[in-house]
Amino acid sequence: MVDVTRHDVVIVGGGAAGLRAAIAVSEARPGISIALVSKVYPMRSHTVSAEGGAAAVARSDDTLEMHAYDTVKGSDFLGDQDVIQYFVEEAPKELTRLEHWGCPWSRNDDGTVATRAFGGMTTKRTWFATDKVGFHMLHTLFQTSMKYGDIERYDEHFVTKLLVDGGACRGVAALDMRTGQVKAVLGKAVILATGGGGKVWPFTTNGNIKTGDGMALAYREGIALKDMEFVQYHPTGLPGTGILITEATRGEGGYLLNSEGERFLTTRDYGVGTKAELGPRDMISRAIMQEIAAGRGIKIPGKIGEYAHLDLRHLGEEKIMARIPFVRELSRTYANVDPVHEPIPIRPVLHYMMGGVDTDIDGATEIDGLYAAGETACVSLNGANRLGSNSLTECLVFGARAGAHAVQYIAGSSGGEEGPLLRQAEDEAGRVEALRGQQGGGEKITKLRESMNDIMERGTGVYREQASMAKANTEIAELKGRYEQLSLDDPSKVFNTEIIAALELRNMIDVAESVALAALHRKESRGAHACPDFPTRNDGEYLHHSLVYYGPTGPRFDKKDVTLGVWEPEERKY
Amino acid sequence: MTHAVPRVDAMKPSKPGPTRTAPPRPPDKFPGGGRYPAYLAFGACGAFLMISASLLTRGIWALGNGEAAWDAYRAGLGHPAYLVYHVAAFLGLTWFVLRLFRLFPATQPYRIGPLKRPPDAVLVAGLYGLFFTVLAVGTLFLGGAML
Amino acid sequence: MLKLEPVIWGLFSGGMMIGGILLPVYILVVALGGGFGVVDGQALGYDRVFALATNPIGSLVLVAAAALPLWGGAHHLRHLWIDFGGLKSDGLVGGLFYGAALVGSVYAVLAVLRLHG
Amino acid sequence: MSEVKKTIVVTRFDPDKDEVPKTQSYEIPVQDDWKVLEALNYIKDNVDPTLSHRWSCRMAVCGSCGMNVNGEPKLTCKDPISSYGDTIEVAPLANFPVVRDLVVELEGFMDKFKAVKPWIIAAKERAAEEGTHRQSPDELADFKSFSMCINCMLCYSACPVVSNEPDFLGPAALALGHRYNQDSRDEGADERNEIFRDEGGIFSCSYANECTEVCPKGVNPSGAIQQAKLNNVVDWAKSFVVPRRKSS
Ligand SMILES: Cc1cc2nc3c(=O)[nH]c(=O)nc-3n(C[C@H](O)[C@H](O)[C@H](O)COP(=O)(O)OP(=O)(O)OC[C@H]3O[C@@H](n4cnc5c(N)ncnc54)[C@H](O)[C@@H]3O)c2cc1C
Ligand code: SF4
Ligand code: F3S
Ligand code: FES
Repeated sequence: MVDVTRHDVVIVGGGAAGLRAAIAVSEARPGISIALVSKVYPMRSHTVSAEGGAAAVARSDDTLEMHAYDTVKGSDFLGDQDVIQYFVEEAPKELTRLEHWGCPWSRNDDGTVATRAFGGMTTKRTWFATDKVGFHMLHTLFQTSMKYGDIERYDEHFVTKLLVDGGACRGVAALDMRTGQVKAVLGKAVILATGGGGKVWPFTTNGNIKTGDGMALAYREGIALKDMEFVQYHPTGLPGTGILITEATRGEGGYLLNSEGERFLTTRDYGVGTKAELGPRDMISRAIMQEIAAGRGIKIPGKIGEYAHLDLRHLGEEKIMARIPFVRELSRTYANVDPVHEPIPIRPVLHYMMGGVDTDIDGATEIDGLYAAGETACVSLNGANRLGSNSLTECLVFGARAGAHAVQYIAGSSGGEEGPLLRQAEDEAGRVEALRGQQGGGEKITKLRESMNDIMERGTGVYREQASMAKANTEIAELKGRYEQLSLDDPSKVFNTEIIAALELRNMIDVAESVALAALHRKESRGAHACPDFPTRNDGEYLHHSLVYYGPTGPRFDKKDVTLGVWEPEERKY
Repeated sequence: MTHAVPRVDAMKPSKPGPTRTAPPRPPDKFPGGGRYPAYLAFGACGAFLMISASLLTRGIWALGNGEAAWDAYRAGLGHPAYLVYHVAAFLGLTWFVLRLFRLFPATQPYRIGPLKRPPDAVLVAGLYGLFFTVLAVGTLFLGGAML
Repeated sequence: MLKLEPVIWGLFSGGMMIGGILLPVYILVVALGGGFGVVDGQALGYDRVFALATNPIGSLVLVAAAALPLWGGAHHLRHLWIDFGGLKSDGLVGGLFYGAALVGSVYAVLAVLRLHG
Repeated sequence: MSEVKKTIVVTRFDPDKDEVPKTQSYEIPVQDDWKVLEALNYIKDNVDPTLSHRWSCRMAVCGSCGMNVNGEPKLTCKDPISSYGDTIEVAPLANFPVVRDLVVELEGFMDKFKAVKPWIIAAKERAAEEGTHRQSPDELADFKSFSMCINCMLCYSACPVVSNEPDFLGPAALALGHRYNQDSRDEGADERNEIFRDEGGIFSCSYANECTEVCPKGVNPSGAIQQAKLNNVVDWAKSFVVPRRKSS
């Protein structure tokens, strides 16, 4: 028999979205019992690595309408405008709450919260805590969450399956990494907040844990993954490791240079206009790739690939240390370059998934009682391209909203029988047990992961050719077959990280499958999805969200309308 | 790596964990490696503080007993054992104070009252200066060069 | 002992600083200078030293130099004891060290007071 | 890129098989710009998939990859492999019970972490509509450095008091408590100071300063604790003049 624990709300994920949801649930109804399940201790969640900032209107020269319009335009008109409207209204309140909880926001001399410029935003509206914003937000949320006695944590528990019965989700099966046992954590509602899946690609800013688990969990239960073709390449990652150099470097005045020392965003037309380095990420990443293609990339001796330079020298040591000290630490430690004296080598790097579990504005999914928020969800705030610093705020705004709605939902739900859920958990325990140390057909995790990375890099990079996308689709299907032949080496129970890697790999392959299919279907160029074969946007045929459904024999494609409102699509020029 | 005797309960959780754990080992370099000897020597200088302060008290007491007792106390200090001890104590305490002062700036808050704390180098220089000034002036004065 | 920690620590940190600064002077001049006979006998003669010690400032300096370092020393030695695994006997050993510091401090104060008749 | 062979000596422990931890050596090719973590990942991916260690961000901010490397607590994703010779010993953090291989038991730390009440304590909760507090850059700087802790626990691995006093709250937790005490938005200092003065609190710290020496993030827990001690002495002295506010 599996161990069973019972709660009211089960939250999967202890990043910004999961923690915010947990606090929201606790505040909405004190005494409610919350399970916070996370595969790492919450303060290790990848929110920790966000550097640049979180957006919300704060200055008197800014308006909610401007923030909304920037976001709509940034999304290449694929964001839902009702969602965006709600988001910009809640954003200042959420960041203020975080301030009340102790977040060490950087300050102006008069004691008000300081804001900085960010790509695609018309004015300074990105709140920051030097350049460790995600770190400070996450730690503030985690520490504050400890004050709420109703939150019971299941740290280092890896959720392997959603327990769904009678069309409603009422718990999860979680592998306790410490003991190697699968437990059933039951609740009347479940909120997925498992973050993104950058590790599907080889060169990414994302940490080891970002394997798209929540997306795959929902996908396998029949929920659509929405807008998966839109993955964001951040213009400035360190060569080799992919470690992020935040956009705040450009917000604070940094330049991008090519091998000729030319500030190409100002001298050539890449569509960013006078915004130059403060253009949106999709455009700047493409500009760098084109510079490299035109032979103006920089070669680093002994390394593969070519790069551009991010020059901060003119900012001076004092400003660098006051505003972006972490960038200096990272450049020194991981690129052997001191930005006070030398330009930093950078290149576009996979960063963020605009797509995710299809939810409505409340975070609700197609399955009753199942919610999703944060990077794992696609509430359609970001459309085809996210504006930097909107996503941390998104985690708060929609984490809170999903939490509040989950509480409302359970007030009206009568629950149901436990039997079927426990049987599912039992089956899942059996499956996990069989996988542990499985002597399969000789396929190895490392090999498969490399193949997947390779397929996705070739098929869904900054530029996507029809042929390479089609190839990616067939290759991913093949990979699924090879996964069945996986052989594992570690039969032990306690803290077996090999089986975790195997489970994560399966999740990533599912995510990859949905990305590849959605990408193939979008025969236009919009936001982060740039197809040389169809270089322009085609609102007539493609002003819609794409949906990919799981199927035992292969994925199924569908689409869904975009909610317009105030702003009709127009050409996206800066 | 040679590990000293494990201390079984360091960082023990309040509720025992669900699987058996290996007991913690003390810091790998404790006590003989890394920076530990300096720290332990620093602590051991406590002995110099206690002994020297007691000897000083004995002197004051002797002073209160009159000239003969004071002279006897002073003569006693000429004993080789005392001389050896005092050479060691002098060197030990000087090192002790300098280490203390070197570490001191890092223990100070960003602001002391309304004032921002001076740069570490300035603080250290000030404290070293204080020590050597007191030592020099005190020695000259007490030693009779500045009557 | 716990409730007294702030007091003891106050004495201790004061003791480290003051003891550390003052004791070397005493050691250098009286114990070593005198002991090796380098310092002129006159300077450390009874009359001069007595006059210095009974001067109000001199008395204060003496009390500080003779009493406070005891606390600094006791505190360090107690922690050294714990560092080598002596936590179990901390009550006893710590009590002994602090007790000694207390006795020593009283003794030092008395010794100085006595000079004033 | 030059590649050389190095021997990585790793502590292994599987509680279901091993009575006590043992070591296992791996001779692997390493690149000179690697961090120690990359060597472990190389072993995990290519040589021995049974090796267990924690890591995630590989950019020195998530705090999961702390281990003792050649006897010194290190953040392995930040620790250049080129700073070592041909043989590198990687062991789990000292002063922690070991769960498996390089994975240590964190629950004891989580208990201590929570014990210092690491959240803003205020007499009255503010509504979002009331706006943000005013906090000057100086007031921010009063606590900012102490808010930089990534909970990597290197400091616990180095502190001699942690080895001997099971109840010692330890450097990171005490620094965190102090961080909130120093925050102009917080009113919980009296409450926390009671915890600070209690058994295992700030006065157990013997100022070994190892915590500050090994901290990869410049948190300076040693400084935080010494400041807290002084604040408590002042607080104690003041309590004779003004009676202390009763905490709830
Ligand atoms: C380097 C970097 C810099 C960034 N900078 C910025 C920025 O400046 N501004 C901005 O707005 N955005 C930024 N972003 C994006 C933003 O940080 C993320 O989108 C956001 O933090 C995601 O938060 P989350 O709560 O959704 O997920 P995460 O923080 O990734 O948390 C996911 C949680 O889910 C848990 N989990 C996952 N899978 C499982 C499972 N199977 N079982 C149990 N638990 C599971 C994990 O343990 C973790 O607790 C950045 C992203 C990166 C990578
Ligand atoms: S204080 Fe420093 S060493 Fe200790 S846990 Fe925090 S970051 Fe790590
Ligand atoms: S190492 Fe330990 S003894 Fe104190 S100064 Fe740091 S906590
Ligand atoms: S892997 Fe995150 S701190 Fe090292």
